[in-house]
Amino acid sequence: MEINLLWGVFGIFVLLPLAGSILSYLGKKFAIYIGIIFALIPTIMLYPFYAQNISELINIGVNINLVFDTTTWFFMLMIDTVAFASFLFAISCVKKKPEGFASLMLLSLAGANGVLMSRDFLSLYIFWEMMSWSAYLLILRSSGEYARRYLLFGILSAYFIIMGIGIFYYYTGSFLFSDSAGIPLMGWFWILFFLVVGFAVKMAVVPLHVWAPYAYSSEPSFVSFFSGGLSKLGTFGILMGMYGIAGLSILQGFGTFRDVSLFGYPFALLGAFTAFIGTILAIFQDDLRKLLAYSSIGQLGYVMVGLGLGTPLAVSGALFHAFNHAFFKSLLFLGAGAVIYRTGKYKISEMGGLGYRMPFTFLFVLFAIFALAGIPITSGFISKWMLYEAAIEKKFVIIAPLMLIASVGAFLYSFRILYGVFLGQLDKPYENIKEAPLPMLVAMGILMLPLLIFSIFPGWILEWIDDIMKSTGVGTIDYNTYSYYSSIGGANMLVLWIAFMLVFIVAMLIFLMKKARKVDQYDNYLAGESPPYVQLHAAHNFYKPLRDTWAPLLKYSIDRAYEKLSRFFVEGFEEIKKIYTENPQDYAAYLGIAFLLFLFIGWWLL
Amino acid sequence: MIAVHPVLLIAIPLFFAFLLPLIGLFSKKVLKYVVTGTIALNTIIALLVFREALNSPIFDILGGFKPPLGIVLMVGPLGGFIALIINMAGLIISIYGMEMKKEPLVKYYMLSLLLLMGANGMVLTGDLFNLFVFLEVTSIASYGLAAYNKDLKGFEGALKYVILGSIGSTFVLIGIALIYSQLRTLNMLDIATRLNEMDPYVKIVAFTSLFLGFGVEAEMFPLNTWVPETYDGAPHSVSAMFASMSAKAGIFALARVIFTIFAFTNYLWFVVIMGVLTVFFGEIIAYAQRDIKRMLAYSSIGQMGMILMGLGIGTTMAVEGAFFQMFSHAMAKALLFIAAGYMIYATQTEKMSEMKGIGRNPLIGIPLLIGILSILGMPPFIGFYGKFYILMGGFSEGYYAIIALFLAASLVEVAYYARFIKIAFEGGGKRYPSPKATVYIPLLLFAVIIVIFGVYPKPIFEILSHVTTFLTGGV
Amino acid sequence: MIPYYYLASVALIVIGIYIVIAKKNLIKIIIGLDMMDTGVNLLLISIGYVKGGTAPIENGNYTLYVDPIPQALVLTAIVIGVSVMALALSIVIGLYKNTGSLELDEIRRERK
Amino acid sequence: MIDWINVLIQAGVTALYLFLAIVIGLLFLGIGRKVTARIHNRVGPPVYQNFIDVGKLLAKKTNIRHNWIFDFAPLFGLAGVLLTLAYLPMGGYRLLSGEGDLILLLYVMVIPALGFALGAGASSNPNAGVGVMRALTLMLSYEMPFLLVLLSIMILYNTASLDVLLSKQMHFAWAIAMLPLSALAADMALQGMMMEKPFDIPLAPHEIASGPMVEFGGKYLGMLMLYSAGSVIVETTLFVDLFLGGGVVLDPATYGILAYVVNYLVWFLLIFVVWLIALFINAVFPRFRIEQAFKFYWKWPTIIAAIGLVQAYIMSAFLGVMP
Repeated sequence: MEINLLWGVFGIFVLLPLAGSILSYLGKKFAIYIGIIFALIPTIMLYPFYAQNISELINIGVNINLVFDTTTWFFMLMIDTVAFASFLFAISCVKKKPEGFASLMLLSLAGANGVLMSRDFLSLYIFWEMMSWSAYLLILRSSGEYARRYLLFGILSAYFIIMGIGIFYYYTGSFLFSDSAGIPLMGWFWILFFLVVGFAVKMAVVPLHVWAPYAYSSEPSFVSFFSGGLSKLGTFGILMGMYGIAGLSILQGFGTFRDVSLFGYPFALLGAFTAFIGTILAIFQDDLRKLLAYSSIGQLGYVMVGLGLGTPLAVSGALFHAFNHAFFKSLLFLGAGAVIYRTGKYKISEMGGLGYRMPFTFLFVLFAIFALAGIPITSGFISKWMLYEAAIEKKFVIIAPLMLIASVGAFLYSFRILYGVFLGQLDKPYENIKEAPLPMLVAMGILMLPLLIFSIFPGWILEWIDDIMKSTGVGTIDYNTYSYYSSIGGANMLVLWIAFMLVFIVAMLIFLMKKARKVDQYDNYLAGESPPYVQLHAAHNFYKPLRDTWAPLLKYSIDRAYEKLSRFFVEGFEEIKKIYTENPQDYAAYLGIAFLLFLFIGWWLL
Repeated sequence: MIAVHPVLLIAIPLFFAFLLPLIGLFSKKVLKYVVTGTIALNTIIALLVFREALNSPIFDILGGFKPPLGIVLMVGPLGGFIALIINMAGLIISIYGMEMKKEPLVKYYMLSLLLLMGANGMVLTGDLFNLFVFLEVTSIASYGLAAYNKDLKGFEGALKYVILGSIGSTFVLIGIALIYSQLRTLNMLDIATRLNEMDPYVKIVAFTSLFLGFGVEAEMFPLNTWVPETYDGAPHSVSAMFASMSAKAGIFALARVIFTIFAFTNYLWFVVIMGVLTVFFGEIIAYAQRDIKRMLAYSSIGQMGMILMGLGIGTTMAVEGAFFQMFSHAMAKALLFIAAGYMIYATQTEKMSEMKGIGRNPLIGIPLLIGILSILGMPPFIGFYGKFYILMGGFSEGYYAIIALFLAASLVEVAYYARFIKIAFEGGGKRYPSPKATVYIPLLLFAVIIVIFGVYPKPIFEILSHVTTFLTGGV
Repeated sequence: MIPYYYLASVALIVIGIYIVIAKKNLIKIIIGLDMMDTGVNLLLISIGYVKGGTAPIENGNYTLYVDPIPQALVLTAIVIGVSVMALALSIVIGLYKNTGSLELDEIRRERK
Repeated sequence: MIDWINVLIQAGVTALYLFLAIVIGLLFLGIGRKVTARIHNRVGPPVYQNFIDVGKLLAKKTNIRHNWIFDFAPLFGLAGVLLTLAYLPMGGYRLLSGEGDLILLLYVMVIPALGFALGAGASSNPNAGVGVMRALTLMLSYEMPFLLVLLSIMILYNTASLDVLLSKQMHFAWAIAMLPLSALAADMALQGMMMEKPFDIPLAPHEIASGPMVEFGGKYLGMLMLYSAGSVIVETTLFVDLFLGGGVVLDPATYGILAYVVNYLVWFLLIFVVWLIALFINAVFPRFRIEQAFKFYWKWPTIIAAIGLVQAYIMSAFLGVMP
């Protein structure tokens, strides 16, 4: 019975997308529709499987362990929903070889679900790599160079993970997470170090983030799944590594600093720096996709902080933030995709005024930006709140200000999107631009809902998170349906919403007292005197003054450091290449020398 | 009683190889079908032999002399497996070989059959001197094939191969002579049982000689210097054969030297170091290449180094990984060489930088991607299991630093393959002629094998469970 | 106590390798290879040598004869050596046709 | 079960407080104009001038709008500022401050600004865009020291709730006495927050024609004036609540209604003082450029605030001062 249930779950969440991937490749023109069906079924099937706890050891030569529990469920909820929305979005925008798109998307979805279900390193690694290379091929569809950068870092992460796995295997001789008894502390350190660093690459933690701005510049419908969905696997991996496999007692064994493990603290610090650097760099981007990419880096930095701190509040904040990020960042990428689809431009400064022509897109993006910036009428606020309070209640005076100032920076780049793309002057070429097609809007609408719902009822999601906290043994959090508390404060979302509604009605009443007449956009301070065509959209080089002040610091770039490093290596490779002189006599000499050397070593060994 | 004599695996290609000139007198067109048919027959026999060997090792005594004096073919499960791989790869490559146009075709087909026969013999034989003979047969066929294009590049490559190859075989012969001088026997199992009668110093010299001699064929650093130029100068199908047939035979011979004959356990770390050096230099220099075939050749060196590493680590897991890797590398690298052959034909250049958009044709692109992903060790392709098992085996022996070095080198491998994919799938290239059936059928066959056994590796692992006996000095 | 004929074979091998490494002329290099071969063959033969033994021809009159196996081996090795030499020389001919030279550095210069 | 009568009474009182706050804000704006004029040796408009202005603007017949996003500015501006006020304890009356803490307040404060920025952006006047850009840059500048100050207070008093903070200050000592350096930095930040000179860069009437405000007129401008009146109160009250104990001198628990009246008066006095200080600085300083403002804020106030933070950290973590 038990095993049947497990295979059922495995079939629905992993094998079904896999089958779908083959079917949709054969489906040619209808590939996307087939893809939607196969992405929808797992998403819907999540509902009956809530709070199931299925776990099975399977022997395929080595023991593997497939599990479906709340952690799996929670992560699947975001990844599958985001995948479904991305597919919906793709109906109208993926025209070039849709069968490749659909089958690869389903493949990476299957890989992602597989990662979430595995509680042993072997299946984890297999599914992880599957997800990784299908994502690589998806990026390859739009740019080989971006794909190359991604692949390098993707494999780097896989190799870090494999180092961790290997050391684990050395001590235990098993791949099961549960067989972790008897590993000495030093062993734990290296295992966790490699695992966390490996998974952190997926979360684009500075300084391993340089792939992200490029990878996130490919097809929008994929990128929303990538940034929203797949990057959460990094979160899952770190959660599993630090709290699922090792557990608090081992982390605390490294020594503690105000109840926070000395192992986790540096990673939390790194996360805070990531949040800061990602945000600052996002402010200065003019390419819409790059801006969102850097913002994604910054936001996942927050998640890293939470995971590193490891108090119940921090970890649940991290999970909640990951959840929010999945939805609002996918929504933003989809919004960006819709805008790019309509205008064909990537640069923020080349757009402008689209909000008047694409009102729904604008509203959805606006809501996502509210969530991103942490405006309290969205659930994005709550997760940020939890992370701040977690840092402040433990008096971390470096992490907390970095996070706080990064969130102020988030307003800056958010407004750059809002103003540059949707507000300001509508440029002539976009005079007759249409609203995004319906599937795109539906996709965005689906993604918006959780952000709204969980801002009023944070207790619902916190219940799931609390379940995860309990199962990983991190602790419990203090919450009820509408409100949530830390040791130093708390907030009630229902009161906020009611108060907001009331004051909004007041403002509305005052506003509606008088009617207003609508005038053309050129009827502004030039009083209609403007020549027939002037572009007066002030979005070019938007934060120039700020950029000027930051210039001495922006001079140092991690990207360039990597380029320098790679150039150094390539030059070194060219030098090493000279060993192969292409002269057979040298080669013969090598052979002779090798013989003598081997003999010498052999004798020395005797 | 033996149902199928393994000697057929050697006899059939030999017979048809010398029958070919006669057939060639009547019709040149039939030749290619004859060759493919021969290899297909061989493959079937290999399969039968392999099934037989799975139950119990086959000892086929030749010439009527009893071992240890007489020559014996001994086929264990692993030997049968490698023979099957070699024949299978040979079969698929021979389909690609059908499109060969350059005269003298008779000689090409003859030499390729001889190469197959030599490789088969190297894998199957149980006699040390016989091993040398088959090594030489393989080498001579290879020298001929390497220079088959009759251009400067081909001749230069062949010259290097000849020089290094004959020095290598000289070393092999020295090793054989030393062993014989001490033990008066050439049968491998016999040597293995009586090994401790040998003077330790002579043993070291003998081992070194054999190790180096087979190392030349197995592309071990620093003896692999001939590889890039020979692979580069040879016809494309021949490069594929080198990578998937003679190199595999060489590494299997090396494995038998290490495990069956000398049964080393305490000095294996030395093999690991040689392996990792091979990987390291192979991958790094591959990055610095501009020509596709050279890049593939160096990458082949890297892969062989990985196999060597797996052998050297010496745990069951790692050696299983090494054998799996032999299989996956034979398939994937043959695929890549055939694809490279098409690319060079279509673009009229070997420079990778001028192959823009060559992979955009799905008939080429998909097998190409599958091959490269398999080489990079991505699941669910066969390349994954070998790599993973070798690494895990290494970890369980505590070779952390070496594996870190290995992974760094692998990262370089990723870098250059990604660079190649980037160019191959870049938009805006010219329109290229679409591949002929003789090109895409082998590509797809290889790709299908790579995917099927990647998704369902269980049969292979069942075969590889015999590694345990192999490690303890069995067949 | 190492018999002197072992030394001779070692000397032959070393000289052969030296020629291969040092001489620039392709024919000389091949001669070097051949010398190595000869050295090894000598080694093999000398292993089978039994002092005072006669040729191992089976007519029943001898009790002391040299080990027949190395002789068989050497026969095979010589055949193989010859064919390798033939192929090597044909490759050299090919190189000569392509470049008009037998000197290794000139051929390599030609390449560039 | 919720006590609905109590809730309604509380809501009514809160509404009254909000109304009073807006009135006081308008009054303060008038006082500001007058005081500045006197310092400049001008006569200046009467103190009640702003009431007249707002009344006139709201009653105007002709109103001009650009599009629906343009309407966000007055709506979100006014609603947001009222919401913010509701979360600030005023004169010892907690309003909603028990239902949310400083972090919430910090983010609620953004709602009106963001709404305003959206409306301004939608006006398609480039000056508005430049103005908003400057405002946001200025925000990034002053938030650095201000956040450090907030953090020092939260760490020292070990609470993030303004309500708790007020009672702790009442029973222990005002934060200005505990953390004088932080108070100094906070006042510097306040100047930027209120966009008074030398930090009135976003408005800069002579450069960019009042920046974000440029396109608004009629009821739009009227509501925005209400918004700015409210935000004056928000900002001064925030400072008073943080450092001056919110003006709470008598404990309402013991003195009842008298305490509320006295506290309200003290609070009024205190915010007036804070406002006057800002006015004086405003009257005598020229305007920074935005780069200068950024550099200034990330240099001196940040250093001072950081020293304050270190002080708070040492007091709380090592000396064990636990208010």
